[in-house]
Amino acid sequence: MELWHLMLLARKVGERWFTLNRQGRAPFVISGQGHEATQVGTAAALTPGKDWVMPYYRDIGVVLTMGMTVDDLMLDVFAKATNPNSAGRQMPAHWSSKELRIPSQSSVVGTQVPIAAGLAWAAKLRGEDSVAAVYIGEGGTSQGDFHEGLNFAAVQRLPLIVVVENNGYAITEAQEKEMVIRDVADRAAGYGVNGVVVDGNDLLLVYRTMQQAVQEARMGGGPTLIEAKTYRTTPHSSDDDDRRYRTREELELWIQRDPIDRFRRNLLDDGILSDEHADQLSTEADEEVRAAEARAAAAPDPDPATLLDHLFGGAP
Amino acid sequence: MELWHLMLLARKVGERWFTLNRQGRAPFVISGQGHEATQVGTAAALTPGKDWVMPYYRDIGVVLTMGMTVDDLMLDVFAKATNPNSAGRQMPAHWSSKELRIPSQSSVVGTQVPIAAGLAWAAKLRGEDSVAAVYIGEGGTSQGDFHEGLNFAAVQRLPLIVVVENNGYAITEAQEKEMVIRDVADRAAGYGVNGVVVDGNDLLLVYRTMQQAVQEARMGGGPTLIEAKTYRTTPHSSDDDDRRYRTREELELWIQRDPIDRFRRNLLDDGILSDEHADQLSTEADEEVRAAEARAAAAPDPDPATLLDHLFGGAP
Amino acid sequence: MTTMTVAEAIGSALREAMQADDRVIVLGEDVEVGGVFRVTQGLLDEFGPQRVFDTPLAESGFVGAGIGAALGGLRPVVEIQFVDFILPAVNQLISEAAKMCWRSAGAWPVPLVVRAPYGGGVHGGLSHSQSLEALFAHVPGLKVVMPATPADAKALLLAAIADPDPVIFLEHKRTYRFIRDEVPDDLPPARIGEATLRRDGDDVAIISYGLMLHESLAAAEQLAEDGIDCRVLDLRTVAPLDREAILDAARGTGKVVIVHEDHLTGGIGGEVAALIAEGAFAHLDGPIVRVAGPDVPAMGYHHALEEAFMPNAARIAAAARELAAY
Amino acid sequence: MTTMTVAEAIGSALREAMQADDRVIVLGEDVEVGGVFRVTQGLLDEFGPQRVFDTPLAESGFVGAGIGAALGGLRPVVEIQFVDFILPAVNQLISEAAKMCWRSAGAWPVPLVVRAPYGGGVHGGLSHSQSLEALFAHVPGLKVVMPATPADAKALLLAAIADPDPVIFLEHKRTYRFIRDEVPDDLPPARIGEATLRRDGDDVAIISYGLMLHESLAAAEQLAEDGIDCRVLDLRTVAPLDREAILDAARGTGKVVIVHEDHLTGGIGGEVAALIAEGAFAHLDGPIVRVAGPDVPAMGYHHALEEAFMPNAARIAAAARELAAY
Ligand SMILES: Cc1ncc(C[n+]2csc(CCOP(=O)(O)OP(=O)(O)O)c2C)c(N)n1
Ligand SMILES: Cc1ncc(C[n+]2csc(CCOP(=O)(O)OP(=O)(O)O)c2C)c(N)n1
Ligand SMILES: [Mg+2]
Ligand SMILES: [Mg+2]
Repeated sequence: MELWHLMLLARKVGERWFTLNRQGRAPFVISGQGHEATQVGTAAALTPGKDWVMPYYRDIGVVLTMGMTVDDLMLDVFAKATNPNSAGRQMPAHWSSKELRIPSQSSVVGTQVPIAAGLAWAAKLRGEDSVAAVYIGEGGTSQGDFHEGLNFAAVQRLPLIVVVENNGYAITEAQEKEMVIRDVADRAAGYGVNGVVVDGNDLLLVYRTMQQAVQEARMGGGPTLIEAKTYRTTPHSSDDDDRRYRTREELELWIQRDPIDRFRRNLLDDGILSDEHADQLSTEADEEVRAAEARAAAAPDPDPATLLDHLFGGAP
Repeated sequence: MELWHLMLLARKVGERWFTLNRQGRAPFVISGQGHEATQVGTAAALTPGKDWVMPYYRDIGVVLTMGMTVDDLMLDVFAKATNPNSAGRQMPAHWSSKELRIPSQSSVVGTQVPIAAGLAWAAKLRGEDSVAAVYIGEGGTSQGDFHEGLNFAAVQRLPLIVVVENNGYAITEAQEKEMVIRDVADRAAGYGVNGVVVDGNDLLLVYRTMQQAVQEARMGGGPTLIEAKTYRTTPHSSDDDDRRYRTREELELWIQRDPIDRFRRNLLDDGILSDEHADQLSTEADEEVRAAEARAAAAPDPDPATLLDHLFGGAP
Repeated sequence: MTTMTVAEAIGSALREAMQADDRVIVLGEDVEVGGVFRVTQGLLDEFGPQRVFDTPLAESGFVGAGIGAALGGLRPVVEIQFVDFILPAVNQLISEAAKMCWRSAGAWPVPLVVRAPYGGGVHGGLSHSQSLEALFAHVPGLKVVMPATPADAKALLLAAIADPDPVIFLEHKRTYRFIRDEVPDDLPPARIGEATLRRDGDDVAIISYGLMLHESLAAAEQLAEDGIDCRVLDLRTVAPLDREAILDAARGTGKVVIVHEDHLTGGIGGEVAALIAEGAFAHLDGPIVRVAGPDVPAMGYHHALEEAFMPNAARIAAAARELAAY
Repeated sequence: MTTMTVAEAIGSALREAMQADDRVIVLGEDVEVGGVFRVTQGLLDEFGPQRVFDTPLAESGFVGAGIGAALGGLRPVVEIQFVDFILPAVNQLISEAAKMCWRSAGAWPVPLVVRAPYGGGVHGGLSHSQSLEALFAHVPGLKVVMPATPADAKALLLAAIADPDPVIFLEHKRTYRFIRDEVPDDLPPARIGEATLRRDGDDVAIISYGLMLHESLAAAEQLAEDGIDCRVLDLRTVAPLDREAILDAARGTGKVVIVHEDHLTGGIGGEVAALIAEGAFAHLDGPIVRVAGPDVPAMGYHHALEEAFMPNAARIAAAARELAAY
């Protein structure tokens, strides 16, 4: 139930971001519509503030589940001074939170994997039983850093979980242009790491798979690679036009498999949710997003006089 | 027979290089004693001047088989102006030959794999049925460039053969510090590439395995990764002391498996070679190396006035 | 004579080079459908999937493959989606492309072109706004070209593709559609390493390149109204620098302002200032002034932070005015 | 007071830092047995395999892991076997380590030290001789330290480990055993970013760092015999530069020679010259002269090619003598 609500919120935030972009109120947006089950399901198996998380730019669902608020997200899309991620310095969806143990994310695809291995290793050395989870697209696994980071973690048997959100495209490039193999999870064996493929639109399956990987990692079992097959039902970002490279039929097919509708049907079938309640939650979510938006719009913009601040950290 | 002779020559050159270093006549040497069957066996399946070759610093046996002369190698160790590899600009064993289609090699481990993929791709586009062969140690497969280069070749189905000379160590680091898996060849599956493990001290097996990979590549079958298990019976280079990290017993064990002795026994058993003939060839090889050395020692040193030359290529 | 944007000029150079020489191939992320900036649009249709193709998301891998293809007899033009993402490929460029010719004593030149959009003013934030020319201009064996106008973009890209050596070809994102100008149909060939005077004047020399050339020209225009005559030099190539043209500009005015968008410390401006301070010292009538971005990792995403970073005509004019009064 | 080589001083700093703070860990290729230069020898025995360990041959991977470990609360000291092999890790250093603090508005500083031997004169050829400081000194968010003496090597490495930000710590290979000097037992703490005057004089200022400081001092010695008094400034840190000390040296002499082993174009010398040409112009009595390696990819392996590359006391003295006579 709670997870369904998180998926719903993630969806509404992503949709609203795109609307704001079309309205000319946000110069750039990128989001995760279609990926919600993968994001919420994996993040729900982590412990906020204890486990390290390196979410990528699609992961609105991950950061909401870890504890960022809708307000944070609306401050982010407006690049407000008070947004927790970067105070308006980075594009939206470049996550960061000290309390939530989300180190600041860059746009550069790949670097995250070795960094996450380092986080896992610090946790291990310091005797914490935290894990580190890093998120990446299937295209991103072509980067050398994916190889080097996963191998490092394997050799050191680190508590690292690599979640590959496989949506079949890297911007305009279909998976066949990225790799010959069908399952990215096949790469795990080359490092002596366990690789698992899951239906990324099946919330509970994703959750259980992640939970097991986290458990193994906490017990010293080393890294796991989880490949979640999913689809983005939007263009890559507000700068993209996905009609250039994929058919509307394909898109339609995946909209049929929508993870939020699917879990809603499960909840209905199990009698946990009623149609009325679901609709009500959906309306409430809309309202929550719009209220957060209004507050965020009124928040202060970054002061250009602060541009030079924070080049370096505090005194040693 | 000829292959045995090439192995012998390679061995003698490597040994002589080390002697010259101890005598203070060569500031640095690195060579391939113990790897000869892998080097000669793979190179013998290539066509000199047609196939592209990217040999690494151990590959005295490869370059001899492709057609470099003992004179070239002795000029190289003395960094003479007339050495074909770099005219004294690079350390010894950083191969280069325009005629032999060996592009200039750097010390940097890993970069060779994408470059070799590019060579294979140029050959394919130009309609040549050449292949590209690239050589690397097992430690080198930890580099991101190994991952990116092999994946590139796989996606484009390029005629690339990656030969991994697995000698169990990356300088002082035993294979377990480099990777969890025992067979580097297991990495191939992650790219949809065929991976083969061979006994790298078995000359004919190496040769046949390479031949098949070359054949497949020429017929459009795409890349193959060949992992040859072998051992270096010297320190990593003249700057290394291998007693710091491996036992004399282990070394002794591998000396028992010496690829040159082993093939000599085969040839003796098959009546192709007699003990006398073998000894004679060995003496002749010694003499050849010493004669080349004498000629090389007398060759001109690089002229410091040429330091600025060749920063750029000729006129467009 | 055709009027084109910089983006169109680059597309047109690619098309002509590919028509003239079938060794020329184009590769990079998303280039088949035209790339993020539509610069390669239409090439796939015209030249086919053998010569125009998408690569996996792995810059070191496909730049390395470009080096190999160049060694193997092709003339690859590699597109990096944003120059910020060239960083994974720095090892291939510095350790291999730049050094290959020298270390083989001339046997293996590398005729590779790496194109990349750079610069800010487009809401790119940290990783879609950087200027990285100084990193490559410092590397012996690389040439670094940064055109400011459509005609130069076209002529210099053709020169880069014909060049036997690795060329980093940097295209300012703001100029792609913002700068539109005439390009002669019989464009004279350009020479890499040659600066050009965009405006003459005796009081102050403004030395610049890329987008900042246009801000410098606008500043010169403003200053002319106050009776300050600026000479404006467009470097066009930042490696190798056109030493003589730089020294001439300094000697002819005695006062120099150097302008770049890249942040100050370690930028191209330092090298240009040093050349002048050594080679034209006797002619100097005032300090050598640099106008550049501040020393932060990049401009911020929010437009207020972006504007606070970018040098502009007003800042350039203020610096030149002060110098003129020195 | 103990007499140490630079290599010993670095080993001693590592040991003391690890004793004082168990967050300090050491990793890199072959560090367990002591590394190629035996700098880390003994650390494994004293601190165990949790805190001293070998990494796979993958610089981007283990520098990235170092960044992660630093974010996770440790104080990693990463060894790069030769600075030439830092190039695969440039993306991690520039895109991540350097920018993390700024882009998170101060939330995520990265207390990482990357140690690497650099420089020539040891038959290293192209890939074991380079000086890459200029590449990193240009990057806002990185600090670059280049000690010349055992005492500085020790004090500055301790300061680098204590620093909240990423520090590239470059150790000249020739100084490892070649430079031996006294190191006080109660070594005063050093500050990153502070230059020091190694010799006073009024005629010419020689500004240098690393191995070249020793050549500069030797040149000053020779020139003193001819009555030319040189002031020798040791930068010690090339990012951030000690602007005031540089301007003071220029103001106090009016004549400046900048010396580095790295090749000329785009090197630290350009930035230093530019600072002076802007900030101390009125005090200058002659051109700003740079003595540096030539613009080739690196020194050659053959000793004749190596010598032809390396700046030395004779070349520095000649340049300073000519400048003194200007
Ligand atoms: C190193 C690097 N190269 C290129 C880019 C430009 N880019 C941003 S996202 C992207 C595609 C990523 O695809 P994938 O990893 O599959 O993730 P998805 O966006 O599909 O979720 C590219 C090429 C980048 N951000 N970083
Ligand atoms: C990028 C890079 N990092 C480090 C080195 C230093 N180095 C030279 S050889 C070597 C070990 C290579 O081991 P392996 O690949 O197994 O080959 P082997 O020498 O055992 O044949 C290392 C670390 C290098 N040359 N390049
Ligand atoms: Mg994808
Ligand atoms: Mg090995």
